[in-house]
Amino acid sequence: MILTVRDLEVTFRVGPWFNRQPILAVAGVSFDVDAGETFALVGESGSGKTTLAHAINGLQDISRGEMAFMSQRIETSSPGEMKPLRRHMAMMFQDPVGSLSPRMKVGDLVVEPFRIHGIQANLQEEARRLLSLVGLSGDFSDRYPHQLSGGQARRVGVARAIALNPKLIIADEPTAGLDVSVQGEVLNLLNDLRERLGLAMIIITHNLHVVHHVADRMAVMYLGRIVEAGETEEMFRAPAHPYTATLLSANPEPDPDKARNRISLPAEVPSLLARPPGCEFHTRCPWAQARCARETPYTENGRKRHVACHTPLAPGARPPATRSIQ
Amino acid sequence: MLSYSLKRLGLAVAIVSVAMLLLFAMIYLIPGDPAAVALGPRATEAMREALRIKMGLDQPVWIQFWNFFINAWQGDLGNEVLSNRPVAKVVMEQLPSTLALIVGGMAWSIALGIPLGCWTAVKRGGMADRIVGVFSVAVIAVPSFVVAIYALLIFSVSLRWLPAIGAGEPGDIGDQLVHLILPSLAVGLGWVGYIARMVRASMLEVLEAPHIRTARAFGLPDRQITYRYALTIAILPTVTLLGVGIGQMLSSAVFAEIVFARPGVGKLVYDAILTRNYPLVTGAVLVTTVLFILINLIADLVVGYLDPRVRSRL
Amino acid sequence: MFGVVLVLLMIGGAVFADLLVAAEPNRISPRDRFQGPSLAHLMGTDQLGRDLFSRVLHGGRIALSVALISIAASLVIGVVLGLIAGYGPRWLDNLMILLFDAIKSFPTVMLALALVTLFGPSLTAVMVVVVLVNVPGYARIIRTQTLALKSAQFVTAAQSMGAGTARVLRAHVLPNVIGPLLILASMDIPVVIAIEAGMSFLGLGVRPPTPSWGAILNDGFTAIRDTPWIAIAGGLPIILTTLGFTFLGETLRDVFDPRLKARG
Amino acid sequence: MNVLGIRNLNVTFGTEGGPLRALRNVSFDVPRHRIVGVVGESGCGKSTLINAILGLLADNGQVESGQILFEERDLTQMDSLEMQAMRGSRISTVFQDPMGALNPVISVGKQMLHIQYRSDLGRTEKNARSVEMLRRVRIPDPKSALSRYPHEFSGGMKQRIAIAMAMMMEPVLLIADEPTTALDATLEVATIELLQELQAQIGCSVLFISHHLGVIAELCDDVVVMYAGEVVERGTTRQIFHDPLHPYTERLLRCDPAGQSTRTRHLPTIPGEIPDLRDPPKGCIFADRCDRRETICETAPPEVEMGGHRACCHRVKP
Repeated sequence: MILTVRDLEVTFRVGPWFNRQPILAVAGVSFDVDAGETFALVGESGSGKTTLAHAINGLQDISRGEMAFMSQRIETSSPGEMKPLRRHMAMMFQDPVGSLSPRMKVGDLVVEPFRIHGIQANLQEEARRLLSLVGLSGDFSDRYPHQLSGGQARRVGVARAIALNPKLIIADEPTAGLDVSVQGEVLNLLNDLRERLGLAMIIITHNLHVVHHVADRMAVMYLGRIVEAGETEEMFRAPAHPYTATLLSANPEPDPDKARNRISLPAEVPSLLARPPGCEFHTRCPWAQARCARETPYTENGRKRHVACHTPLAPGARPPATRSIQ
Repeated sequence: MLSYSLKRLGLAVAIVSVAMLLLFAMIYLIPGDPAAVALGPRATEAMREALRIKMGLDQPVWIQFWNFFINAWQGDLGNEVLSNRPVAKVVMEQLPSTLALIVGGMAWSIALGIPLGCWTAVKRGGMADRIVGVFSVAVIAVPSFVVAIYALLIFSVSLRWLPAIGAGEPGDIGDQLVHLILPSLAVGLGWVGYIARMVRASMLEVLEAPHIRTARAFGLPDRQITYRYALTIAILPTVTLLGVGIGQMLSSAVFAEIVFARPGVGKLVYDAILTRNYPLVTGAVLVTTVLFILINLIADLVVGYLDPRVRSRL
Repeated sequence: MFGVVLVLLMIGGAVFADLLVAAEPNRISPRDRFQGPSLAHLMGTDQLGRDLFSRVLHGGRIALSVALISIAASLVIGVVLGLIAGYGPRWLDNLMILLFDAIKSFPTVMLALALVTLFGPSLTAVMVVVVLVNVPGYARIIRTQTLALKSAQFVTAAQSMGAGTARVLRAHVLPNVIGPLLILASMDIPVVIAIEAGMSFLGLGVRPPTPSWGAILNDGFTAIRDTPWIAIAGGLPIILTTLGFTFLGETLRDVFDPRLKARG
Repeated sequence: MNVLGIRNLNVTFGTEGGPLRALRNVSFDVPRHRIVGVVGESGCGKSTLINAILGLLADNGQVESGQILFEERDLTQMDSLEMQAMRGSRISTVFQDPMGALNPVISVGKQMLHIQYRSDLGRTEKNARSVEMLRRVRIPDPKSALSRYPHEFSGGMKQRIAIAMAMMMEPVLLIADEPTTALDATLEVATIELLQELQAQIGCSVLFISHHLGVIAELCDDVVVMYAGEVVERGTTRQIFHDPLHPYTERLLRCDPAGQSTRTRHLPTIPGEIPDLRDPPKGCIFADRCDRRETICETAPPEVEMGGHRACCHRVKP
């Protein structure tokens, strides 16, 4: 196991000083990532998946829980202790162009990790090697980020992430803002590198189709909690949590004749400032029962498949015609 | 809105307090003995000592500051040296004349600046836009005292169209207004340019916004889009800017009052410096500073009222 | 273009003042007083018979050096304070902003008058005023931009790679905030020239007989009804220089940062 | 009967590097009561197309030739006042970004009132209509929503308000520019269902622009595939998705990971980039990225029709 996360909580404080309100952005999350494995965190906006990634990298203070990377605790590490850890844990951020420093040239950007960690190397040589690894010619060294297309900028981001041969890459929405015909290039590149370099990956995304093709295991997040986790194939075949089932059914497929057994959700996503009691999904869940509004479903934190629901769905279950609670 | 207003008011009080602290620090750091300066060279040591005690100069610094602070908040700025009248009273007597000058300057800048800015934004890229652009930059660049002297030279000395000095006969509004034209132009001319540019820039920015595209896509008439949908947003930064502008006009007013020999706070301070009347100088500085902070507070509250995004903030 | 030409003329005039006119700026010649413009005295002479053209050229030195020195000082102090406020802890930021706002709430000339009263008239006092007036503005700009960049993805990315505060500020923040500030500072040169001239006009800047545009303007103002050329000689270089630098600044801004809007 | 007919439309932008030919010989129809989807990736000219139809091209853009026939009248020949009369009454639009599409300082009710400025109804009736429209797009408490400002609504609600505004004047043609792109998946499907429902009730035609193949497949009757400013293929949704003729369409469909039901570690892609439209190639626009390129592809391909299914490719034989 290269990364373990246990009962992680991140709390933000919002509002004026005389009326600070705590917001639980990540509310007790546990999972493990094995060496060489791809793990996907799936959720819609506000599900806390990006905050979680920042916490793992030590960019975000946490309010509770434990994290260990390569057997070293993250949350208790000082900035000085964190630095060598970060050498082995590379991050890729959502915006392909925005995550590159606008006044630095590509050649300098990809070797930035060498400079930060004070590693002696022929930097020009390294830049050329890294760019060719991600399929960019050496000419790109002299370009600025704004002169790159989204796909090219993403490749530069990948080159920088693998610069120091990390053990783990955390990729936040690696296909965001890219055209369909380019998305595949980036995913294939990540897959290739993962196999060649034997690194583990955490992919954070809202795009389930992407997850299907790249992830070994996945976890679905809702309001800062993992509601279901398990093997990707298994979860696609038989989603057990109503939210997972909804997400899977909400993804339109490019086939006009495909039967659409869509599950539509009443109501909007609740505010993090007013978390519903009981099961937090019950305000939108088509299967919700009286019990769901009162009792919090038990969640098991382990490596095998787990579901935070009182009545996990049978494969292919359809929502009842009327909700039993309003 | 209430919470926003209270917060903004609290901030204004804090800024005034810090400004008082800074002013006190400056006075305290004056080289020399204020009592000696105030009494002149012929005073005896006993007289100086008596005045020092009267002025509280024998107390520890923080007590001196606390007294200064409390007195200032209560409107007591001490007495001036020459006639021993309360500084606050003397300054307040001169304030209306300066305010008239600033209101005049604002009138110029708003009446010319906003329409010019709007017009050039709508007709951007054209000849008129370019001419107004150069004009704006030019009037912003040239200092107000040069404008004042050249205006005096042209309109009063050479052409003899307008009076050169004074504020006009007391009670005769018409005469006072005639006397106000040149000084207020000197104070406000640069701000015509500032406001024209600001309105133009924010109009152009707003006209690019997606919601303006929506309004066009719904076929709303151009006039309504320009004045109802764009100007109402573009005017907000200009209101804030006007608040800042008052401060600069207060500075320009000093020159205008000296050049045109008008009564006012600026002339008062200038004369006080020449006669080394320190309490009057610091008192007048404090009054104008508080006035400026107050005007900025009002400008921010107006913006808050006009912008529902601010208005609804908790 | 117009701006570049004017600025070059002014700088050239100031640097080569001694070569351009034979007359010494401070040589008093009572016989020649109050002479109108002529070939011998291009701009005429003043109440002491000093050659105005020579005084104007030498006045340029004062104006330019005051502007450059005080702007450079303001820039250094402003950038450092702005970075501290923007990247430092929240309470320090609030405290510094309060201080900046308080300093900025003194009307410039009022602050100048107060300081000059306290410390006596001198060029140093003028420069202190300029620094006091400019630093809060510069620091605020740097602070706002730093705050915005603090949460920019490329800064977070640098932190995620293990970059410390010093490297983040030096390699990722400063290069992105300094450009716009330099352009704004170049546009402040005419403002500083105006402040120096204004203080000297009030007799609170340079000590006589040092030539300064503001002092010449004051000499001219005293005698404005009879000998208007002295006032014109004092005002003209102020107008031309401020115009020149302003147009130059506008051009610089359009070239380097088209999106930077007129400052509020 | 067609509501909208685009005929050989050419649009050019003046740029520093020379004229950029953003749309070249674009032709397609929007028949009455049908939903036509325009699909394409970035740089295909989708937004230029919308702006050309609405008469809102940027200052440096110009319709060089061609016609935009709306109810038999050519929009390219109309002056700005005539166009203004069309927009909002006969043609309505929903834009991509729900956050910025509404004016932040004018209340929702006032904005809905302003849109009805052409109507003879009184103020109370107009407001009643606004409330009715907001109710139909399922805004909770529509009456009080009138006095609220855009920032008080969530992104999904703002997009529904924008749809209510667009549908309020019962347009003949609704143009929807990526209306669901900025929304989460669960909100996306809800918005599509809402659009379908309102379209059926009002009976308008819809021009639906999207890069999302799944959304197009689900919502549209006909599909127009655009690439680098040209229409490369058009037909019914079934024709396009089940029997694509143009190599670009075929490969685009293959690229979509949603289309791969079996798990693969290697996703198909289209290597290369779109050509520089300041100097577009003489022949087929897709040739340099096409894996079935032949010598004949250096000449411009004709549009070939087979039972209403048209494609611009030399390989397609009628």
